[in-house]
Amino acid sequence: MILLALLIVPLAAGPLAFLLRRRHMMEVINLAAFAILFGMAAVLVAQVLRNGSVSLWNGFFYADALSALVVLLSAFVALVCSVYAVGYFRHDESSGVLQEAEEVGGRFGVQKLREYYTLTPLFVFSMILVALANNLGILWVAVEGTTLASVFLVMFYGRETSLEAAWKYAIIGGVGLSMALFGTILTYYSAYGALGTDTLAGLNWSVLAENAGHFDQPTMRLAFILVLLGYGTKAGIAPMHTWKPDAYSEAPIPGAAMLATGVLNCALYALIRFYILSSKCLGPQFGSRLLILFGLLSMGVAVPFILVQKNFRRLLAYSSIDHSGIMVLALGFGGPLGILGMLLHMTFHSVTKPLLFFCAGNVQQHLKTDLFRKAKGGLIHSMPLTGAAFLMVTLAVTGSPPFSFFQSEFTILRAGFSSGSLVLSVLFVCFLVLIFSGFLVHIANLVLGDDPGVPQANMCGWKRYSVAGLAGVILVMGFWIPAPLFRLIQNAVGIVVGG
Amino acid sequence: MNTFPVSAAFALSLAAYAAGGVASLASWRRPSMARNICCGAALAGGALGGLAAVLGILQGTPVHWSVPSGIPLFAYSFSYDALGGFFNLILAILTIAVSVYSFGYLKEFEGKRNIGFFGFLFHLLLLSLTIVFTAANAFLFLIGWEVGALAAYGLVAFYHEQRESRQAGLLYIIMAHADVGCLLLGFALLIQGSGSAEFASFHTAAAHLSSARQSAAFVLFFLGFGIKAGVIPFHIWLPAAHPVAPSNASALLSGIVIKAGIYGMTRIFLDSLGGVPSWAGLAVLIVGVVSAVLGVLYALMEHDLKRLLAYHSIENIGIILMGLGAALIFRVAGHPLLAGVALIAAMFHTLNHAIFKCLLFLGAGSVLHSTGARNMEEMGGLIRPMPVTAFCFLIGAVAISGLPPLNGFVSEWLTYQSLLAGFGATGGLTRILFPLAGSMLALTGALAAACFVKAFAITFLALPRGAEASHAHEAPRSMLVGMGTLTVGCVSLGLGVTWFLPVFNAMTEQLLGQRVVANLITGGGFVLSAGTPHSGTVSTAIIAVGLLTLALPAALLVSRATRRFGRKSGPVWDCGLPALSEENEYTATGFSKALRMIFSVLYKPRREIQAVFDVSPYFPKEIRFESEIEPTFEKWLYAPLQEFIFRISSRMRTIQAGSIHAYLAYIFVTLVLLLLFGVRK
Amino acid sequence: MTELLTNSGLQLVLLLLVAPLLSGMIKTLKARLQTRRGPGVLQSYRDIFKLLRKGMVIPETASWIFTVTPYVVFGTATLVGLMIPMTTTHAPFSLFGGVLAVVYLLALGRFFLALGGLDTGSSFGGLGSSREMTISAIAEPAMMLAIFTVALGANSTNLSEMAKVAVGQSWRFLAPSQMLAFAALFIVLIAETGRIPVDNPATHLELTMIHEAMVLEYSGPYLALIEWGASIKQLVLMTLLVNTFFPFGLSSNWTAQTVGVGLVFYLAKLLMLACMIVLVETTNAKLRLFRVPELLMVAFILGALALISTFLF
Amino acid sequence: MHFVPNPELGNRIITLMAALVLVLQIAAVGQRWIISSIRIFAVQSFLLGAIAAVIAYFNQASHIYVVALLTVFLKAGLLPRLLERLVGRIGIRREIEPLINVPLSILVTGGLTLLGYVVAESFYHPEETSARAALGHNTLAVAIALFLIGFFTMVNRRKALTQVLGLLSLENGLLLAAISLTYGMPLVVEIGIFFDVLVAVMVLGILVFRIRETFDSMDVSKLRKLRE
Repeated sequence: MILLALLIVPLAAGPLAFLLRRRHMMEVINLAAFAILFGMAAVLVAQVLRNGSVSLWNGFFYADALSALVVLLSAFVALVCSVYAVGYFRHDESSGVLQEAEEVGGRFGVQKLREYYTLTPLFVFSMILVALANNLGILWVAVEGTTLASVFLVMFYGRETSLEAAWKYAIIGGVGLSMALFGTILTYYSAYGALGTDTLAGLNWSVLAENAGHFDQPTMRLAFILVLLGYGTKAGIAPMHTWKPDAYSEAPIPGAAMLATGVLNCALYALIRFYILSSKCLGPQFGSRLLILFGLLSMGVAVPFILVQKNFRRLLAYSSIDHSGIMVLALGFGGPLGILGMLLHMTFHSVTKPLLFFCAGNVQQHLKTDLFRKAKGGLIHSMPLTGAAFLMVTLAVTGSPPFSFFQSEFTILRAGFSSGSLVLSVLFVCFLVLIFSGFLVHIANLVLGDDPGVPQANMCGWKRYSVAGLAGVILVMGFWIPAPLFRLIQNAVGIVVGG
Repeated sequence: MNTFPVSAAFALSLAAYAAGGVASLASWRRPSMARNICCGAALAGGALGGLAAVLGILQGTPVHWSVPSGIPLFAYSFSYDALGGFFNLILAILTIAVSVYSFGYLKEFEGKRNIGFFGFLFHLLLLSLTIVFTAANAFLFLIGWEVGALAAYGLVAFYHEQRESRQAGLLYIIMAHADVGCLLLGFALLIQGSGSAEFASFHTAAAHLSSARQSAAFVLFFLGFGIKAGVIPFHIWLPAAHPVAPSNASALLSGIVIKAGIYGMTRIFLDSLGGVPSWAGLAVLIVGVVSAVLGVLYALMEHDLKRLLAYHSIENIGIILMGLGAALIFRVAGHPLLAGVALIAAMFHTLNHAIFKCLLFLGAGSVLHSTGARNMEEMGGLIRPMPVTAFCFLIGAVAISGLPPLNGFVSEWLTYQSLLAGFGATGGLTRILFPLAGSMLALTGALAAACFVKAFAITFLALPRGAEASHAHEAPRSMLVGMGTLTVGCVSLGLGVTWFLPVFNAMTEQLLGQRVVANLITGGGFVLSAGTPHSGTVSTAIIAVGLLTLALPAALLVSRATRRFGRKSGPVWDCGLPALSEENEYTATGFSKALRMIFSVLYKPRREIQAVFDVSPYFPKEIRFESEIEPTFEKWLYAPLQEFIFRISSRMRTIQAGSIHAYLAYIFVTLVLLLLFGVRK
Repeated sequence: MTELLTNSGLQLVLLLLVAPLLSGMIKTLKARLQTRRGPGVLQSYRDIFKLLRKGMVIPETASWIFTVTPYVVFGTATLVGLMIPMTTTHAPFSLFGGVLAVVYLLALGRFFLALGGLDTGSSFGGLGSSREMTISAIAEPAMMLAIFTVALGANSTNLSEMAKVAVGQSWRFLAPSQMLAFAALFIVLIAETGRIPVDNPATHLELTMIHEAMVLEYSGPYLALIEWGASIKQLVLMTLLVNTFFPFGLSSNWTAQTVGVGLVFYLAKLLMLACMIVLVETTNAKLRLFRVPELLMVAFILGALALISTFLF
Repeated sequence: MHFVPNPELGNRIITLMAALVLVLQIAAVGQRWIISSIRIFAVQSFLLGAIAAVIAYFNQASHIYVVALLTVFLKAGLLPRLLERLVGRIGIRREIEPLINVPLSILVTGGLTLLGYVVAESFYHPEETSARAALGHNTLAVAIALFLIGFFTMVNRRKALTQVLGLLSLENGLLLAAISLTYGMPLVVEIGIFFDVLVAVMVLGILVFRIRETFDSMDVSKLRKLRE
């Protein structure tokens, strides 16, 4: 029942917001929906912890620890972003950016706020659906749904660059998802011989996972390659990452934050599901090698762009590429440690990344630019809270202790060593160090420095509290992970490794 | 004998640091309150930490605690043993002195800078150092390590409005992160062997490591800790970072933070790793020699007082490494007694350097506080307005130059002795390296003396060279007390070394399985010996007494003579020209000119003289002289590396050229390649 | 204890008396060799005595460092003298400081002397200090290497121990390592005592002087102390040379007779060494300052060769 | 009465039609007129619908009829109509020169077809001599080739609209694979996929229109403001 409720709440909230006239009401609807969603996600976690898995409609919807984790993270991200969005769009409205966007948008531009508050719940709905769908085809449909909903978010401001970004996003995403679909079809085909059913259940993951040992191996190999490329495109793994910087730098900040965390989680979730099938069918070696290759490639590709970067919002995108690379690498290293590292990393990433976006958004809204050159540094003088949070979250996101990424990266490194990939682990650490250096140099020069004489930022409470609150959560996460959450993660690890 | 409340004192000191950090941050709007909280809590924490260290060392047996952490993967386990206790002792001494000093020093921050945040960083640094010295778990160790680095970064970049500080801070944190990277890899290697992150489990795991892995672990840890300690060629951050921090922070940075690297090496190489490869000790020794000699040579060319001190930190780290390297070699060669002496030399020098370097930085801080200048060429004559500071600085200068009877001499003496012993204790050509290292130590000592003659004389003696220097005033009393404490430390550790040495008994027993201090003390407890009865002895106490007794009759003689024949004051002879002015004085540049010429192969000095002529080419109106030395490592190692990385980066950046066709083509090519890969059976 | 006191007392007297004598002797010998009459052997005593009876002029710009320096210079030189075996192998303070302490105590004296030179603000003082610290710095490694060669042979840095070992094997000085070490130390001795070809003790010409430039502002009793200290330092270094390499006449038991015999031998050895120094001084011209490092480099190489030859022979 | 379908015959028909689809795809690569491209796509989709129907008929898999109907209705009817209207509105009819010229493109296409067969070869189980395996083998090769050629079109063509067409024909490849390999996916999935494709085309259509309005051009190779 909870599964249905989880889906209905966002699905209902979208159209409801569409019907409303006043900005205030739309905000309330969104906030309420996501608060409820988060609460229900917690309930789902509790149920999953108690029962192992929850399913509905004859296994059409299915939630085990892995999906519960993704649901929880998606709900968390949605909630946090919706809180921030209130402040963000009010600022946009008062500074006239929204009106401008509406003019540019021409006849397709409905009232912009409504567009956002309607599409976001649908976006979230697809994310939740990704995690809850048992059927791999439905999973694909849901991932495609996230893309479609988010294309509008990317072209939200209607600028030339937004269109460009949206086009690239849509086309590359479309190609990627076609590959994923091809992979899904081939998976179905490879299972066909073993299962021999034409029924709906033939694509259900829970069924497939049980029989994966008997799948046709060559088909599965090809299927995994296609799925890896397909969902890898969605996750922004190099060399399919190219849409990311454009999309992230054009979407409104809350949307970009959800893209960078929620969608990434969904894509990786899908990848994990297929990875399980592939390693059961082909043994872990085949998938691992590819995953390690792509993981390291992503990190390596992110490095030069992080070292030399003019635009702080694009910087965030490259950081996201780096992180998806890390997670894919962790999956590739495999073993209980690698998976644990990956899921921990996913959790921390979902908690940490939004703050990075919020800080960047505050800076951009205040200075009306996203270029380092124009920002001139010395941010700490005009916006102390954002500046401090920006610096802190930069450290967090680059894996500095005591922040929690250090735990996951340490675990991943251990996994790398125990999987015997010594040289690759060294490379991993080198990339981490380089990325840290590049990132910190940029942000430190942005935040610190002499007072450039910019007027004090006047931030409303929504923005301020979401930044401060999230910063608090991140700080606490460095020292304390709630026991149920960790248990959930461990159960999920169990599913991936042994289940 | 578990009766000492070590854990209580230790926990309280941690709590004091933590509370002090949070409280000063919380009170940042009220500067004077923040200042009192910051300094008071640090003083309390330092005192408690010192108590814990003394009790811990007295107790002798290690104490373990394990605190469950909020992170299920890791445990916070602490172990208070002799080695950690000793470093905590150093930390406590410095903390006490620096926090007393800061009462006065931070006063000028009021209304200008955020004292609350300074206090937060300061306490964070102290807290993390304490954790590093007591962590018994790789994870906790790394957290403490990196948090310390972040706090230090905050302190280095504290004057972030200045570009220099920002750049130095970034250089520092990048290097610090690189060292964390090395440590991560090193620990991962050990953890993989042992299956646990506890230090205790490394003992057995290290024994089973293959020799290649053992070597890899050694290299990784040596890199990691070496960067932290600032050994050459990983030193470039140190002279950039330490000078730009507020002086009380610089004192801690040079005094104790870089010693964390020494701690780490000692802990890992002697304790955890058990057996290091046989060449490891030699590598440490050679790196030590290079660091010592080059460090002091670069220091000589420096005219910025704090940068000069920073370079001396590199030199002294080198000296410490000589002792440590010798200890490693002896240990592998099976001479625990000699290893003990060498270890004591290294550890004692660590303590001594901490004390006098902290003292010197505090002295430089007082000068900076009073004159606002860091360039020695603008100082001069400060001994008159600032007599106490000058005296303390002089003591520090004598101590760091390794001159008897102060503490620097004692530890250098012990280092010499262990190096000499190496000649007899090792075979082959390596034995030649020991006396050669000894002679390089002599060179280092003599150059250090030259450098501190320059530093002290140009800063404090003769006539003021600038307006700031002539309006200088003595530092407030609390700052003097802070420096005074350390001055007393320099003297008493020098004279009372034989009473202090038993502190090392527990440490050598723990690390080398043997108590060696009894062999080091003869002659009724006054005389320090080098371990064997005939090897060599020295008594700083007697030297001090002897100096006084011999100078006394001379003083009587002179005073009688002056009473009879008069004593008057007159102008300095200046070749008959009227009135000596500050322009006639020897400058720091001039002082080091001879050495610059002699070591020009190394410095590759560049100089430029521009003369402005008015009427006749024989009477220049103005001469501008510029001289700089080539920063070898920056130019030949780091700049090319950086350039390489950036060149590759800019080349790679063209992949994101904005063309969607290119983007699609990447995917297409990948797809085709992978399809071919997938088809292959 | 009483032996310690008498021994130190005796040695102290010896130091204070012989040092100026040796300086005077070198001056006279040098003059004779250059076919000048020169001052008498006792001239150094007269100088010191005269200076002690002069009034003092203290530069206006000087601080207390200027005042302390003469005592430190004098004190360290004398204290070092007590650590070195002179007439017997028993140096009174041998237990309290070996050869390392000797080197470093002398360095302490030099440290303060250099400070004293800079304290007045006069360019001469700075010039002298700079040169003095430079030359001593590059002389130090050579000196240490040479000393180590001896110390390693004796397995001790304790000077009495070293002398005892040397006495035990009288002809050891013929070993190549000892010869090389001696040569190295001899060069260092020239440099450390400010002799031609490194420094010219007889000149006040700004281009050439080192030691004299530092003490230019000192006068009266202070100058006396400094000069006296310098001559004691010279004596100490020469003693170090003669007694560690040529231990003839040194006895390992301490009686009136052995002291007497030792004294005779000791003075004779000193005289010979003085002759060598004089010979070097008269046959060489002073080197340019930047040639000095080359000379000291030679010393360093000699020291290193000495060390290596302990292996070979 | 029962007409027993002969699977052998069915396979022949399907293979033939699949080959036709492939030929059309290659023809589309050489095509310069946008309208013709759209029409080729429509015909191709219609053929696919026919293949689906044939499969449904010969294998008595009734749910594939739905797929066939949907294909014909959506891909051969609705989508081309929508696209044509779009072309009419933005008034651009002719494709500009592709990045790789036509002869070379066709050569590449041939290579890709070969690749499709190579890949499909790996699935071929000689021991499994059933007709179905052989069918799978053949049509899979065509499907992969379709997919790759569609992809190649997207890489090669400059116009926004032709990229959309490329994407659509690429998806036709998927459809072919789905219906011929596994006789279609489960129906819910199938419907979901169709729905998604429809929405995707609408979204892309909006984008194409907006790009045309904003940039006065449909040449996406000019969209190069966002870089690095």
